Amino acid sequence: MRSTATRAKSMRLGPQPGEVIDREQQFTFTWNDKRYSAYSGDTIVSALSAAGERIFSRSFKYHRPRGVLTASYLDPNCILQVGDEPNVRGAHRRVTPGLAVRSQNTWPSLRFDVKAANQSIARFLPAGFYYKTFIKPQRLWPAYESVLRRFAAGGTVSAAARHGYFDKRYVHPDVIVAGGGPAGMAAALAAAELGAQVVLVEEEHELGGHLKWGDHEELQILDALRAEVDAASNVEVMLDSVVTGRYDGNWVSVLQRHLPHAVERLVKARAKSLVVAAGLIERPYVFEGNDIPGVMLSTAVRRLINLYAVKPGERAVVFTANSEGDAAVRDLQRAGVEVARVVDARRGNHIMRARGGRGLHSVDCDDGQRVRCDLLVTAVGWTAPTSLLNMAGDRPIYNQSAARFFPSELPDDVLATGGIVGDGTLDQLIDHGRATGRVAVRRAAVVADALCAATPQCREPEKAPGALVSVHESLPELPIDEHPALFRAATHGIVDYSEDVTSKDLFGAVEEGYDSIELVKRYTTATMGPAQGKLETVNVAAVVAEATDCPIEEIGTTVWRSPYSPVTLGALAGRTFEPVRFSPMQPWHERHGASPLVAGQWIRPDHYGDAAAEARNVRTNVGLIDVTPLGKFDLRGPDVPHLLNLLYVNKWSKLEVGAVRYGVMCAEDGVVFDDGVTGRLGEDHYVMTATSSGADAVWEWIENWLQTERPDWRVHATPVTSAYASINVAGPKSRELLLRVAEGIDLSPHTFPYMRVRSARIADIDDCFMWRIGFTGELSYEIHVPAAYGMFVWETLMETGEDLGVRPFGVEAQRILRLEKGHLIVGQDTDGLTKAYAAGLSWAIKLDKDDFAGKPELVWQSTREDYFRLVGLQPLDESLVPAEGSQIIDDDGSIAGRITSSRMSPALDRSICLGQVAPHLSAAGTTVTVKLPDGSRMPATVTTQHAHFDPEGARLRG
Amino acid sequence: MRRRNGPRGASRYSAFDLVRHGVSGSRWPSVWRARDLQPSYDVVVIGGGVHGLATAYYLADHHGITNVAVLEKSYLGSGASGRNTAIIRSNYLTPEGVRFYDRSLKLYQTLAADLNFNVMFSRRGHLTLAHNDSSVRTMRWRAEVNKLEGIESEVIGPSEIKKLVPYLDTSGGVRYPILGALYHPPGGTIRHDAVVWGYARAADALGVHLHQKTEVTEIDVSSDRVVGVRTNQGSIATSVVVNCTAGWSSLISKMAGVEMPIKTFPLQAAVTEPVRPFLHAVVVSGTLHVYVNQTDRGELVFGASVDPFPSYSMRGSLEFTEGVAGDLLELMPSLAAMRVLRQWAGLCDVTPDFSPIMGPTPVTGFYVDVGWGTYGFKAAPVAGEAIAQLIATKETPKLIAGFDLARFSEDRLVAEKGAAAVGH
Amino acid sequence: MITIPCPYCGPRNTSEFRYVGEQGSRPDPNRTTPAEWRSYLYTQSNEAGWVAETWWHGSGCRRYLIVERHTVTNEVRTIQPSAVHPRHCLRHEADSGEELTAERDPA
Amino acid sequence: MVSERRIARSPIKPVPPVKMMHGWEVSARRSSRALRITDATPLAKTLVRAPADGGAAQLFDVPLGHAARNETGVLVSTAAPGEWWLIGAPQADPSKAIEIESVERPELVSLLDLTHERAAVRLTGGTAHKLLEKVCAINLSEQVTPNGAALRSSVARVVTDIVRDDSNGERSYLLHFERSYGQYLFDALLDAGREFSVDVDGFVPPGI
Repeated sequence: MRSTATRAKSMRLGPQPGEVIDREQQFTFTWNDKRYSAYSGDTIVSALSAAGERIFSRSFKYHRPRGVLTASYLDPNCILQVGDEPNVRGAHRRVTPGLAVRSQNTWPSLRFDVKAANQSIARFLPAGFYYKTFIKPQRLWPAYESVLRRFAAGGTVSAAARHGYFDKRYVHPDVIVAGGGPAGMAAALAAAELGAQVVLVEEEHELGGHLKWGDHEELQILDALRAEVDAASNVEVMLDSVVTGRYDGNWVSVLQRHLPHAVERLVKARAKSLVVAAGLIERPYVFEGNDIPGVMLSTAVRRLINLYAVKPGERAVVFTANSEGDAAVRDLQRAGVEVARVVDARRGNHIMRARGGRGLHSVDCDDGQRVRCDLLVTAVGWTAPTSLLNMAGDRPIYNQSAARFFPSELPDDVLATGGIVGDGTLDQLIDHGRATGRVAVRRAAVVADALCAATPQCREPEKAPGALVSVHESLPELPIDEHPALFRAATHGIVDYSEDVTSKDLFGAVEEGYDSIELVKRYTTATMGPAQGKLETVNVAAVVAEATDCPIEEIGTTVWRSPYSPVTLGALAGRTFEPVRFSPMQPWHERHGASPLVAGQWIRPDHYGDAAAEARNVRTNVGLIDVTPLGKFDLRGPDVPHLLNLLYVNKWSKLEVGAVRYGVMCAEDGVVFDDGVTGRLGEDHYVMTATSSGADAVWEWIENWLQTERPDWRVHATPVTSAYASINVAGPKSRELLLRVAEGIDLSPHTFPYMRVRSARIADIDDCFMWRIGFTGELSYEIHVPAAYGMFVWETLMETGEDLGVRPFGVEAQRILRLEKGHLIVGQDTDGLTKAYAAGLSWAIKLDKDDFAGKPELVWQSTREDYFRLVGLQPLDESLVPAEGSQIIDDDGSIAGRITSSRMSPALDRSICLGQVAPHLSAAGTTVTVKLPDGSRMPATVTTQHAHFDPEGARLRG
Repeated sequence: MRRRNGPRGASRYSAFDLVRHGVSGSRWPSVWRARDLQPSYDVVVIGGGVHGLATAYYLADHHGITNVAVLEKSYLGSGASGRNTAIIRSNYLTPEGVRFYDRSLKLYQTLAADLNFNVMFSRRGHLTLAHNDSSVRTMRWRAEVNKLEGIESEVIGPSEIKKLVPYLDTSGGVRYPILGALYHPPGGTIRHDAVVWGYARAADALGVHLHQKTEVTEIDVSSDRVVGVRTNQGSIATSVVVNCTAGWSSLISKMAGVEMPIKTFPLQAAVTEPVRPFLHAVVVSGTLHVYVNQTDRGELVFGASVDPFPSYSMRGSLEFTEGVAGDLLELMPSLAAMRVLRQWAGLCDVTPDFSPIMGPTPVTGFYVDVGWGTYGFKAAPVAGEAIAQLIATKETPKLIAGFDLARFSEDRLVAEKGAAAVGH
Repeated sequence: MITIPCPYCGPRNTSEFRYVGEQGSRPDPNRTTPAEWRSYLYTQSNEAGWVAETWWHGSGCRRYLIVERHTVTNEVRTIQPSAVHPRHCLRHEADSGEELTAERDPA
Repeated sequence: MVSERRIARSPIKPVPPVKMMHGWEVSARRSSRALRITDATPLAKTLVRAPADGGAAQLFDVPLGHAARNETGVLVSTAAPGEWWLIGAPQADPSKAIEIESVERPELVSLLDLTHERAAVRLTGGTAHKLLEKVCAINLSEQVTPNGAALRSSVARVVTDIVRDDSNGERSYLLHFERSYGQYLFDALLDAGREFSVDVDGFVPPGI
């Protein structure tokens, strides 16, 4: 139902000398479902303005119609919805063929918006009004709130929106220049001439800054500068990009928009020097009606005319206090706009208010005259965007005669040039830029030398030609022009366009006692909107100064926070790197329908369809489980026994070659943090295992002791987790299976008994080792095979054992089996406060050892009785499995423990548990009450030991 | 003792008054008054944040102790009170924690009426997502403890989660699949500045002196008793000092010669540009260390766990926004085009068991309300109420008995440790 | 992001390291008192200024280092191999979170 | 009879066509693109650990942060104090390259064949450093990390040993890291290389 819009005559002008549109390439796009045409190079707003459109949004609170204000990325009135993308800066985003653009937050339409009714009750809704009402009755507040929420500004995100390709990159430039205006380009060129690697970042689509809408001479200078930049091979130019932040260590973030291969890219730079050449932002003027469509800044008018050949209006009043305003007058006349009146602040003339509804129709001047017009241009002065400098620790200082803020103190690695530090002629700007560029290089050279000296790989720095130039070049001072201080007319008007905050609101806040600028901002939300104060902050400070009757310099501005310009979540996230780890047998698991279990970084088979059946098969035949993720450490050296004695609570001095022992590790607070087995392969050679999730921590723990407490010990600890494919062969028929594939080893129980380790050749693969341990409670051999052969050995075992009924089993079956056997899992059956005694590990703790991690805490705990204990539990109702986390409660209903593990046991055909219980409930035979998640209660009995199945361990010793 | 018509002396706020002022154009009275620093006060509260102001308010309102000074080195609420993400919940792991935070939640629910200041408490529902079986187990554990304490709290599955937050990717085919969540309907958000201003206005109306830009430089202690406080604005004689200075609390305690098991970590947060409301619950992921909610203004406010190393810097880092954006998109991939507008940091006083330290110290008259880590804002009303009671009665209220300083040397750590989710 | 000038690898981003704790010394486990031991476990200076800390260069040389850092500016002054005793703190004590950071490696 | 079927596999799925080479399953694909990525996991990799300032250190005579080939063609690199990686052709025993026995005790010297613990990937081409810059924060300029540089850092959040090891004048990096990350990191590198149209090139011995 799209119809080509019927609208006012085209406002497109004839060719302009500096225009950025390509009249050869014309295409169409839609605005609120109507089709419009645009030239390549047009922004959404320039194309719509050329078509005579003047209203692009409705304001946040009063829903007042809004039109072009700055015609730049900052324009608070030109924020639009483009397809799935909310809050697109319509005066910056270029039109592409078929673009679907909509106005945001308007109902039923942009032209007629019901919420505009708010304007009529505006005086009852001062800033912060919501703090004063909806207080009672309490129960109605949710209803009020849902209404307030409906007033939330902004576009819409669709749950179906696609996550495009966002990219990232690191760079290490000598100099980053933020801002591609004349000063920035000059700085980049001067730096490049000295051989520096330079990144030049410009927010707009072309280099040039204000020269782009300059006169004939300025355009010629611009062309020359651009040609130089193009020729400089060591200058990387980033257009439509912005330096979004400067962080500690001159860590600088740059956002690149609309790249060929990516939606956006976040560039992270370790900059040796940062040159800020952000130019100046024209400041709006505060007066009644200053947000009526048709009221624009002089730079907006000059952009529309010179860059996009768009006539901004028919009859204009210009309120000017500077040369930019005067130039705007010339541009308007050249564009055939009737300039009805020029109100010159330098001659003491002012404007009072603008009148109009959906468009401007007249302006009241302070001489009482009312001038009919559809365009009011203001040129009242500048704001220095010192944001990046503030992030570097600078606190800007207000200069009265220039009526703007200037940087004060900068660190060595941050420099500033251009309008941000002064005025002067174009030549002076360019000279200052060049000088700044040269100084930046020399400071970078100092940093580079230090870096190189500290970096072992670094070549002796070949001295950059820069070093030859006189080392002590001081930065020239730019002149600072006087400028009338113009912030607010005799009338009240909008200060923050995106928040709909007026100067009257600010006066009100001050009168109420919100007496610092921070409090005023928090109370009124001024400067909290999409422009983050770049347009508004100085006006806020000026109005607060006026209201509190103290000078602006005392009010100061607030700290500018990063980012300098909004950054998409996509760009910040980039290609999120989430490492995942696989065992060598992963392809086999996938082929055999394993359901994946995410265990930290490891992806493991949870089960292959029926965990209970898998567990049963282990008890009756033989099963294979892939335990590769088990943390493994190769320990070598004569002092390994000392290390083991220190790390584990139990004793290791007597572990002979070929033996394996279970060990428990505690932190210095006595809390159990990991467990595993360690086997002695040779005289000075051991292999230690740790839980897969604890492996990293255990290694750091080992190194911590070796490097700091016991540097004299001769031990090498090397992680070998990935070096071996680890396969646990478990079940009564496991020996029979291994007899068929293992060579050079006697598997008979007396020569290779329980808790022993042997090296062997398995399935024709050398350098394997295996040990007999019993996590599952069955006769089992855990074999460790050089990883590249893991798949081969696994498949060989599967084939060879087919007649024995060999089946794979997953983590879930293993959990069932270990619970039947009563083996605890650290972090599940214990928690962040469970000390070794509480975990029921008293049998392992050897307090007579001279020292071990956490010993004092365990010595003290050994004398106490008041701690919860881990016990085995069996529900009286054998068919009920209490969810893990179910609470155990005392007669008075207070908490006396919890279920830490619970399963239905296939071997016993009954429910079994481990749980932590209060001391008075821990005695074997005690019946405790478990409260189930559904609220019901069930009795369970404390068992004599943790093991529910084969407590004597006959099977695993078999 | 609670009056429903707000504090004595303060001007009334109501829709009616709003209209009256609108019509007459008359001024609103000042929210609080600037006072001269007196040479002595009965109680000196250090820290003009929500904890300090609440303590002062309850001292005056519940116990009639009004000769109280609140000293703030910057402006009221300039510290963590104005920098947190203002999420309220009571679904903690231990009975002590649950009871304590539940009292706080109840105080918050009626705070607007009590203070006659709309603090915009918004009951949103609070979801803590679980991405692996160990998290699910912890969620169940928390839910069961909560229910025993009478708190609405339940473990729910992906389909129910999807109903509550349609933008979450519950497909399961991702790096961090959503296996379940702890759902806590009473959880929600509140307007942090409003809480600060509401307490300040009410305390001021009751006669408490609020001193901004007043920085404590020394605490005078003589024979293990507090005798006074020195500030950049002058000295004060007092026998009772309360330390409510969060990130700076170990430094302030040192001034009184009290060592604290506290480390100061920055906690960062960020806000996006506003979009139309689509996220109505508070969403937390402990595994990913991220939490997010959407304000009434339409902004997404999100945060993570504390920075990886201690610091007093509030400059914020790029790594934070990078990390949290990645985590957020892992949960809600359709938000990639939303833009981060502003980031900031506050300072957290983290203790070894992630639980606060409240009560007396070895120095008589020197009380602490510190060690809040990332949970301080949630607890402000109850902490203020309890500390006020402690000062007035000289007896430690049962509600905070377990949070004493001595627990660290006596091996009585609070069990939130190890299972204290990044549950903001 | 600040860099830490590793004496073996050169200056590297902090994300390659793990903060362990303030430098401290371990009491004699056989003579210590509860008060002394628990102050070793739990109490650190937490100064706002220059502090000597232990860091682990987990993504680089895997060495423990003593770093002198200013906790307000985050400036790093000196760095040396960790011959002296650091605090023996496990990774999970460095962050408040229910999951160990073992779940996620340093960037 | 089992032995013929014995196959050594890399954690990285080989791009077809696949062939056997020294008992390893490798990709036989050949590419002549400007930027190429090769799964070099079959390379023999031995780790030597010994005091940084002892006899073994003198034996190797490679300064910390650097790599060099010895006369037998084995690449010796050291990115951390007291650690030397010896990397040689598949099925070779690089440790033969040095008479470790000659180091006198009590100096503790450990020799570990970690061929199976490591996955190895080689990136070759003029833009190899541009690809790496997207997943690694190290300064890869000629100045800071010239040919022969050896270092360990984080690559796409995996701890990785990086050796700048140009092959006949062409820029080249040899990466090795814990085997279990193989497929993940290979995919991450391919993704980062899209921009530079990186192409997979099969392993050709000796490959070092």
